[in-house]
Amino acid sequence: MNDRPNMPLPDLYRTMRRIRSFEERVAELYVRNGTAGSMLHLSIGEEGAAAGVCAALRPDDSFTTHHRSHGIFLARGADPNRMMAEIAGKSDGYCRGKGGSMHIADMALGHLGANAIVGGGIPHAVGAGLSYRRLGSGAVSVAFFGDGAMQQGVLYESMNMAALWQLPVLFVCVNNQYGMGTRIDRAAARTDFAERAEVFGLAAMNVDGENVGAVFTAAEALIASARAGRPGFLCVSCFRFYGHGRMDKSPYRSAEEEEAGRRRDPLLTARNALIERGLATTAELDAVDAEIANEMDATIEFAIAAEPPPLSAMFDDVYAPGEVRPEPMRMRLERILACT
Amino acid sequence: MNDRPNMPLPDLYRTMRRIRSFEERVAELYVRNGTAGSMLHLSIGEEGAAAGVCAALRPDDSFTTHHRSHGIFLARGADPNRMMAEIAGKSDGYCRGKGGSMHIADMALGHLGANAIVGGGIPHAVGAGLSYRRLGSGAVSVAFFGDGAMQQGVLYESMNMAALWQLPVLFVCVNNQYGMGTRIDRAAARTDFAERAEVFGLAAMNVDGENVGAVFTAAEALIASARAGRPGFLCVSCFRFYGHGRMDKSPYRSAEEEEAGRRRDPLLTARNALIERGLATTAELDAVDAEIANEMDATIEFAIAAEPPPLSAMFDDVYAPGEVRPEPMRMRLERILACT
Amino acid sequence: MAMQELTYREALRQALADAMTEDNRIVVIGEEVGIYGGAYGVTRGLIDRFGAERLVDTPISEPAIVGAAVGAAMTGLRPVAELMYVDFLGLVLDQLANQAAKIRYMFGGQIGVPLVLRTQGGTGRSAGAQHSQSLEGWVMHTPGLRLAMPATVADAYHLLRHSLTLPDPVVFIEHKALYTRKEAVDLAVPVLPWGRAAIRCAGSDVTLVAYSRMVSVAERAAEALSNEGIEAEVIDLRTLNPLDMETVAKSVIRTGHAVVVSEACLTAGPAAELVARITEECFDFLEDPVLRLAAEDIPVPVSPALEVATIPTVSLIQDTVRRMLNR
Amino acid sequence: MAMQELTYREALRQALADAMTEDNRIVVIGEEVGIYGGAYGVTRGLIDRFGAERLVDTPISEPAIVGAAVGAAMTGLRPVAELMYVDFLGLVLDQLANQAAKIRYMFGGQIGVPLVLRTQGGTGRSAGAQHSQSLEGWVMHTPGLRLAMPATVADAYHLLRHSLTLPDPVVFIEHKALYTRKEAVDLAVPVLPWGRAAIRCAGSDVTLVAYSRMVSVAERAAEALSNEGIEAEVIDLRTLNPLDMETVAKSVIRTGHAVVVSEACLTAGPAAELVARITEECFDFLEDPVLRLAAEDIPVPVSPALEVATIPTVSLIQDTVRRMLNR
Ligand SMILES: Cc1ncc(C[n+]2csc(CCOP(=O)(O)OP(=O)(O)O)c2C)c(N)n1
Ligand SMILES: Cc1ncc(C[n+]2csc(CCOP(=O)(O)OP(=O)(O)O)c2C)c(N)n1
Ligand SMILES: [Mg+2]
Ligand SMILES: [Mg+2]
Repeated sequence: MNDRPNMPLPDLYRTMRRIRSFEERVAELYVRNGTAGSMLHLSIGEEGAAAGVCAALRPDDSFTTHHRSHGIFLARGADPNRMMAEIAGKSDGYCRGKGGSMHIADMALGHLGANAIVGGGIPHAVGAGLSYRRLGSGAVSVAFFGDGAMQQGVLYESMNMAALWQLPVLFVCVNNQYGMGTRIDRAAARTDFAERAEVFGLAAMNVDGENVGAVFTAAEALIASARAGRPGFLCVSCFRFYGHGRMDKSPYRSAEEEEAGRRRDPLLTARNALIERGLATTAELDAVDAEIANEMDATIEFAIAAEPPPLSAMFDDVYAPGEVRPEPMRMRLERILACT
Repeated sequence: MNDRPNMPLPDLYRTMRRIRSFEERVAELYVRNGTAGSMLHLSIGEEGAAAGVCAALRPDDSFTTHHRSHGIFLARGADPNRMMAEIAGKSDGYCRGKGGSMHIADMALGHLGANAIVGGGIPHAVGAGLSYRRLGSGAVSVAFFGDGAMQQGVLYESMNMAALWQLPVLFVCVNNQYGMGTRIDRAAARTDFAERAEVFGLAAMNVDGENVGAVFTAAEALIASARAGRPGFLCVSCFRFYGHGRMDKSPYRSAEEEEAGRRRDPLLTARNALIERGLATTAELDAVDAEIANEMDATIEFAIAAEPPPLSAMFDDVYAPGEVRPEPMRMRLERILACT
Repeated sequence: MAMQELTYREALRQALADAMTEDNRIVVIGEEVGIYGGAYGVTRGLIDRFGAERLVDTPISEPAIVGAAVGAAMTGLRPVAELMYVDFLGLVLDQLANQAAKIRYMFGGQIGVPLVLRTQGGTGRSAGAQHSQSLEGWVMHTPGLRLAMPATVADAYHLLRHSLTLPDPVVFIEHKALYTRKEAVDLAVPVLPWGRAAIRCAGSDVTLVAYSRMVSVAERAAEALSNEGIEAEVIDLRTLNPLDMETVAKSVIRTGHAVVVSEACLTAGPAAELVARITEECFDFLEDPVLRLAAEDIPVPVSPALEVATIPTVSLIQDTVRRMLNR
Repeated sequence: MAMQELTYREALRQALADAMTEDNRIVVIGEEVGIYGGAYGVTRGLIDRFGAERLVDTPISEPAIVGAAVGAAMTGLRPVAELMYVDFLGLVLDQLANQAAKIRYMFGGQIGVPLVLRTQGGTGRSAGAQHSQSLEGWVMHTPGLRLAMPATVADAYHLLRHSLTLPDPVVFIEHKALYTRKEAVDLAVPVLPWGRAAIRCAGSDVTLVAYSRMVSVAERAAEALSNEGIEAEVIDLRTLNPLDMETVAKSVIRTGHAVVVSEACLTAGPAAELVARITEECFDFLEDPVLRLAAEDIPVPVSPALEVATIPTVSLIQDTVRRMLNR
């Protein structure tokens, strides 16, 4: 564990626990609710990346994320009730139930949106960086994505632009070793991803995501650099503890590999470090865990009790309020049939 | 000049002269004919890249090219008459006048096609490499493209695939310093393009395109490597002597820059080397030049005299012969109006 | 071969396996098509039979996947490129529409691009706006691309087999909600030729024109209408390029009424083309304007309550036909 | 401001300049939009007035250009992304159709994406299959995208100005053959509102519905027809999303005959939508099926002799109308 004086390890632990606890409940939600979106990607094992990077952000910074991003948004301070409600497709969700797990967003917290297209949100962060530079806001934008997106062309176009224009942008690859069933070494001949960013002119680092302190420290340095006009790239290595989605039992990897991967547990590592350093006792941490468990239990009840959006919401938000709206099919048919 | 014993410098000179001479006629064709496609991109200044790489290919190798590719195809042995006719949109052209300058192709010579989409032909070469590997043909495929394509995402996807699958593919960037009015340093923060390929796992080199011998030598090595399963990347630095297209007078660059660029003349450099080394006399080279000038003059006459494709050709080749054809508009209207 | 019970998914797998056995130029290229067996399980097990050289797992690089398939198709292979969701078409349309579709034409007929782009689309899993679309309209509007959209298990097999023999690029769009559809089929029995529409249910009062999943929705509507004494003819287009207007027109001329049912968005989609063609060719026989039932012109929301309401339903078809016929 | 002679190109430039002067959130992002002045010269000189921070020359990275414009639009700028040719749409449709078009909806109305994607299309320069297309159909089929296609110099100005005030993404497609079109215009005079079609020429025998360059082709056909005693009404749609069916239907109900003229390929294109809507809304008034004159369903060949034959001409319109009206 890194010993930077400003490293808030207890807070980082709490954040990571919240993520883990939330994600465990998401799996449960699906079983109990049945109505949630089918596309649920748990970020268990990746808490170090989410907590470490988000702790280094300023409130006015913004970010885009990929499909596996509950953890990142929670680390940013999301309300887990509204998140769970969104995942369940309910009206009280962040996106009124229209976006679901893969399209969650919140302008108030600078979450410019999760994305179900691998790589889709990356250039948006470049655009946000362009805005911040032009408007002189001093903010930084971060693009989070998975290792799978390392093979998407738009990443290289985006990194090139950010480097060329010296934008306040940080690219964060959450390298959980797998894109669905494909391990990184079956997706790329060379898997040192930082060097791919460096040759485009970015400040680039690889960091071990098991060590949330190291992630925080690296992110802090790269965000400062980005804020000063030298964009960065951070590859956080971690392990996807479970399958790609709900149905995936990961038959393409061995039990040994899974076990070894799950031993790289950022939560456990942080817990041990806190105790070893005398920053917390087991009992204190257990209390934190229990408190969070309670809070997260409540999110499911909240989401299940919440109302689905009314049918009328369907035609809202295609265009801005006041603009020409789509005509509902039934009305259209009514109109046509009335004439003939 | 490189001194490899197998380097056919006199042949390379002849090839380069043919390209230069042809391109000068293309400019003339437009003035005289008026009917040619409007999109004409001259490769004067880039002869070293075309001649050097193509001389290193085997007859069964194949390649795709970008929009500025007359030179490459000529270096491969194209019939300049059929090329000029194609550029003029005539029936005797390589593509029966339907493709024009930017879509010239010839399966007999392994030219899998020029492409008007920057980067568009690059993955085709990867696919060809996949075929050759699977069919065990021993052939190599080459993707030619400009420096502008260094900022197109599909290049990185393609290089990654070729490296991952160890395909017999060579990527050749004809780096003429400009994409339209944008010099490479306004398109990329770091312009050492070979390092961009290396981090994906390719054998990568930068070479000076003024020196056709050096290009040939580098291409030979990389093609041998690709044939053996290690794909390569070659960036040939040169200078686009004239504007991007016919109408472009290059106001975005200084007279000094142009002059300096044009001094990097692969043709002149090769000529001097031939004379210096006693491989040819001035008179001999003048004779070569004159012979080629005559041949190229004839291409214009050929292209102007050639017939445009018949109107009926319009509906051919949308689908294979024997498949359902598009119904011409007039016939369709006739049919509909006949019923009512 | 005798009758067997197969799912749509199994029939597709069988088609690939049979075709790959007969033609060893066929290779499948795509994300997770090999070891994983396909995101929707279509290629499951094929890698064990045909090896990793013929079931090529790729990086997540859609443009390069389709582009490589184009190059491979030009040099002696017959690639099946898999696009995991049709929603990703926006990443590959350059390779598909500017390259694959135009190469034969631009090069004056020198060469074709015999590739099959397999993909799947449609709603039904509350997967949201970027994983639930029906984008066949973009393909249909692109000359040079054949387009097949099987609605039945038998067609899943036969249309895919036939696609793998065509000399030009074929976009083959499956429906995610049909994979578990089961039918008793005899794969040896020849079905209709490529490009021919099927009459799934005969009727004389109104013609329902549909394709892909909407065929079974239309069939159920026809059944319900039949109980009310309205006989609807259900036509399954099977391919959208070519379009079998002969079969459609013959039916509409007889019924005088037509309703087109499509899961794609209404505006400028496939249903518009069908309305236009039917009207052009059957105008004097039409007692009412051809009606379109299509997806609402909105993105697909995740909330299941809303998702189901975005596309045509059995009751919408029923109501529309009833109103149309003034019953 | 008084009357002035302007070209379409100059009007577009003026619109950008006026809008940029009033609203300094506007930035133009694209290939060669700055120093070069635009591949078709539209932005020429603007960099001298507004600087390189507002006329942002980009690398040749279309997906990232549009993607960056999306992100910029969400964070306080009002970007104008320039796509040099509409033919490159296949590279950016993911960013345009999956991102820009759906963000407001997916995020439950939290935020919009007020960007304008300027591009140009059409035939006329024998530029071949990858540089001559009319791909507005793909855009029109995408809910969430507004779509404007100016046919006149005045509209080039006013529609672009208006596009730059809209809260949602607008695709703005110019026509390469119109840049040199010259008109005397008074830019201060208000034109029709956004979304309203214009009647370019009144007539009672037949309605010609067109947009972009086909408007002037239709106008010339109307003039020629008038000499034969046939009075054609020419409607210029101006925007394809929204579509002003009110104006169109009113005319068709009066004339009883409609012909749609479009430079896009026939099948599943914009003309199909218009035929469908007109038929749906005017069925009882139609004496003939609505006819479509559109581009052939083929790639655009380079040879000039063939290129001109791929799209509707004045004489094709004339012949069709004559036949339709039995004259
Ligand atoms: C453009 C695109 N291609 C494919 C998919 C299907 N898909 C969804 S997630 C995924 C794997 C992504 O891997 P990675 O980027 O490493 O993220 P992870 O799932 O590991 O978090 C794939 C292939 C998609 N959503 N978008
Ligand atoms: C995808 C795409 N974007 C933009 C263009 C327009 N365009 C044609 S050539 C060109 C410059 C290409 O530069 P480079 O790759 O260096 O080739 P060069 O012209 O220098 O040979 C551009 C921007 C295009 N044809 N395709
Ligand atoms: Mg991953
Ligand atoms: Mg260049």
